[in-house]
Amino acid sequence: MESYIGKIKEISERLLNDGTVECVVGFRKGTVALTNEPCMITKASDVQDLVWDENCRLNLANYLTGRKEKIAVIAKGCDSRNIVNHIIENKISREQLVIIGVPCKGMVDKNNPEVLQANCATCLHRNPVIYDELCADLVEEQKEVDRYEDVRKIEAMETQDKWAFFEDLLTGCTRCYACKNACPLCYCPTCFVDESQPQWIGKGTDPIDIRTYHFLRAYHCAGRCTDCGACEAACPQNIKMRHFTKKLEKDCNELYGWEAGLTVDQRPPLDSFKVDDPDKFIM
Amino acid sequence: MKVIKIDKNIWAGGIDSLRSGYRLFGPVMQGDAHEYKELTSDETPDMAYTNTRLSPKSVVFPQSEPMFTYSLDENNPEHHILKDAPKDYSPRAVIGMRPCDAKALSLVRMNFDTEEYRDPFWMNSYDATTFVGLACDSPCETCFCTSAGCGPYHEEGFDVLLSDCGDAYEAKALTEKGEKLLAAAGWTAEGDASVFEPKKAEAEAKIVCKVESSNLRGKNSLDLYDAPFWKELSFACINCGTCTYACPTCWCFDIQDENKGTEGVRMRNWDSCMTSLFTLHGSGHNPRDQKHQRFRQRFMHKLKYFVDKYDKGLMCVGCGRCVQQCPANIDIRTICNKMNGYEAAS
Amino acid sequence: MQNPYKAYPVRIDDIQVATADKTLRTFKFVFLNPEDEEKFSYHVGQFAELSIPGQGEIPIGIASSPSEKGFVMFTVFRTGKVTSHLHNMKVGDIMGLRGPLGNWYPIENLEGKNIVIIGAGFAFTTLRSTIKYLLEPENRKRYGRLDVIYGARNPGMILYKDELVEWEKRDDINLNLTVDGTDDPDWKYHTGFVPTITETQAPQGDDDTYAILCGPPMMLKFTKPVLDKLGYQADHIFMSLENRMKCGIGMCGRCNIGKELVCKDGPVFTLDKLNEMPEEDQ
Amino acid sequence: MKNLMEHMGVEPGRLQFSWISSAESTKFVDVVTKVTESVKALGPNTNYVKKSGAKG
Repeated sequence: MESYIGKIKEISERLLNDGTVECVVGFRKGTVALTNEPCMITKASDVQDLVWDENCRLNLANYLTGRKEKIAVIAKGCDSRNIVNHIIENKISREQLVIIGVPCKGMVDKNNPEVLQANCATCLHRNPVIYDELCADLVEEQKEVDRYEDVRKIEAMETQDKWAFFEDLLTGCTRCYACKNACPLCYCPTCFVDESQPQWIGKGTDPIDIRTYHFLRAYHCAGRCTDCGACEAACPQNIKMRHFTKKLEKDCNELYGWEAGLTVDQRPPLDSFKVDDPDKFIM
Repeated sequence: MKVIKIDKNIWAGGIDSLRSGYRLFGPVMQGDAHEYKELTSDETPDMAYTNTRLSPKSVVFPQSEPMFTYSLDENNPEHHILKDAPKDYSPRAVIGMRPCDAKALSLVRMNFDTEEYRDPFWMNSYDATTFVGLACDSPCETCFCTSAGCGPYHEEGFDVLLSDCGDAYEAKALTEKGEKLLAAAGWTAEGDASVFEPKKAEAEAKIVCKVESSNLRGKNSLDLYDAPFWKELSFACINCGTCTYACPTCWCFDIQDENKGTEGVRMRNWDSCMTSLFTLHGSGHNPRDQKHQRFRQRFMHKLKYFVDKYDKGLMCVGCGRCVQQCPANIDIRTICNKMNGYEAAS
Repeated sequence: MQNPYKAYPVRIDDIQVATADKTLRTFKFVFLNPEDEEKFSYHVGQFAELSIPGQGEIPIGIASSPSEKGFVMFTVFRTGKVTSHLHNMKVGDIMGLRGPLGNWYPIENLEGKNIVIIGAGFAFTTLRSTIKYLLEPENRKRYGRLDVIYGARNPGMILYKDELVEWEKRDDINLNLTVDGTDDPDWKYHTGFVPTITETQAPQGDDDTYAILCGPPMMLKFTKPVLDKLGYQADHIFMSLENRMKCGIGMCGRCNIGKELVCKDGPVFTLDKLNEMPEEDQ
Repeated sequence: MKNLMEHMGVEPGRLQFSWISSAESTKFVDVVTKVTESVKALGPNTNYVKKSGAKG
């Protein structure tokens, strides 16, 4: 994917020079191995700073929330899906954006550059779903990947084993909130964890509070999560919190035939009602 | 100052001897990384660790800690009156701590031990602890301790400093507390004090990453505060608490009451200047409502306010944890250099 | 040394609704252990943490004067979790009081000087404490002219009305009350914002005249240039600030402005000092 | 909601949903009885309960 960067710079420079946009949101070279830093370029002469490689894990849609100016944004498949979410949820308007699409071949695992990041390995939408410019030819989408293998493994467990699995999963969580802050879906002005009237959740490190935080946050992402993996990429403790969101993603897919962020023309399932919505969970 | 040689074949035995007199804490493998924790009776500290994700500050300053208990039951004659939470301040020891983390605690101590007030929770834990350091012979690439008033053989804050000499440790007892611990472990063989200097020089030479901070003291705080770079530098920051929780010199905390039925605990929990709730007024006004304001606060505090307030250098020991763990690659080294080099337009 | 986080147990002795809209109540607390009152010896302008086990703590300026014995008084605006709970508590309920905290208006250094007290809104509490103290016969004679300018949104929001009426009758205090606006035909005082009234009513600044200010950020911001115009020197102006606080003793780290901690190095700063501190909000 | 709760190890039956109109009094009684019985059968919740405050 390193070869994309020439084209990305060329497009960015043109957009800045002709005044189409005021800034370009992309990545610049990081100061430590296997990391790049999201950046905003406002001068055409600075486009040289832009980079693109397998370490652009964060989701750049997260940096668009509520912005007012005209922006060019570099978007891999998942970023573009979150941009679609943002447009549906009125966090940014389509007219403000020039989307520079990146046909993505997957990010590498931040701890092991030999393998793809877990969500990338099973990604079905590597190509941007919405874009104005492309920095390369579209790539072939992966086929015959089993997206929900992990979910089914847990589904097959006994209740107590499930409980223990998640207990173990969350060990080490310090509630630094990197996962929710890296998540483009988590833009609420006041997160439920910060509410005091009522206070939904204790603020300490009790495992119950930690679990409540993670699963409630996951619910808030139901039908919206694109499995971009930014949460896991951001976690300093390497917690695999996608085990929560994947289950919801699978259910949304199976119950409503829904995948988040594919089109701006359809309302998400938790935001709409159909007479044939499944209701097996209602007794 | 006494130097004791500890043959590695008597190391584990010595640790076992310490268990009766001390609660032991040390680095052990937890999942995919080393972390400090209280050792169970069958655990020994893993001295081969490189660096822990979280610092051992939690030994004296746990992330969540009860301060008081109370009863809300009006039939209880002492209802709504704060009672001291049960605490264990019996002797404890941290085995295998890095010099940067020990220096960090001595910096943090200045916050908790002041002329006017003494924080009893932090101070009692600190006073109860014997700190046994392990000098750092193979630093990480993000380490910049030698630029932050510290170093791989820095002794500040330790009671004992160990240097790994292959099949033995040379242990330098730096305080009476340290001597007492060595004796309690049964380590008595006379050591060789001369190994420390050359090993120190060798280790320091390995730290190639340098950060410039010499100008910070002389800068005008308002100039730095108003410097034009804060918005740009903070762009990538997602305002999570990773850096503040990983940082050995971050001490901010929150106080919360947690009730269960009619019983409750007043707790204190680590807090982070990165969150907007940290400074939100009751009126809804927030002096640090925006990301770059919180970002600026963190770096100004570490690299300027602290420097001015105590004249003890930076509130950073160069451990590199924030650099390694930041999800958005915010790098204190870059920011420190930038602040250090900043000249306000006159 | 006393654990600085531990609150003295107190009993609520009196609760009065303080404003027409009932968003403020004035509480009088009595110490359960009489010796604690001794330990809680305070100066005008200090604050304390009202500590309600099960709810939390809130930093509130002390409204009673050190010269008033047997109780400590606070006027509290209902806004968050703790203050809402406090507003629902009854006389006789037990809670805690932690302090006194912070520095104070340095009136002991101002003997023989003229003092102008300027306040607005709920922040009048510590100023009430100051005025009450200054008006004690043994204190009043130690100071020169005493001017007070106090503004509220409307007549119903004025705190301590009965006392103000009494003070107005005296000739050793020049009391200027103002409201932002009112349709009350009986309102016989000023109408207008505090900075405007200050401009016309406050005495000229000179070496012997000091101003003490406490109020919302906007009022402070716009009163500063007025005092400057009237000739007040920056080191003759004392301002009491507020910030979110938890510990109240300079340890928890959130209330700083630059290297100063509002809870411990403040809340009272001279304008001189404030000018050296960053203006947060930018 | 129910699915993820059960997925993370909360026993099936601890969280139940129903839709009852204000006119459906018999259904209400029916559902309440059923829920009560099934929850009694599960016994007290032991997993999703805070054990205590953090240790010092």
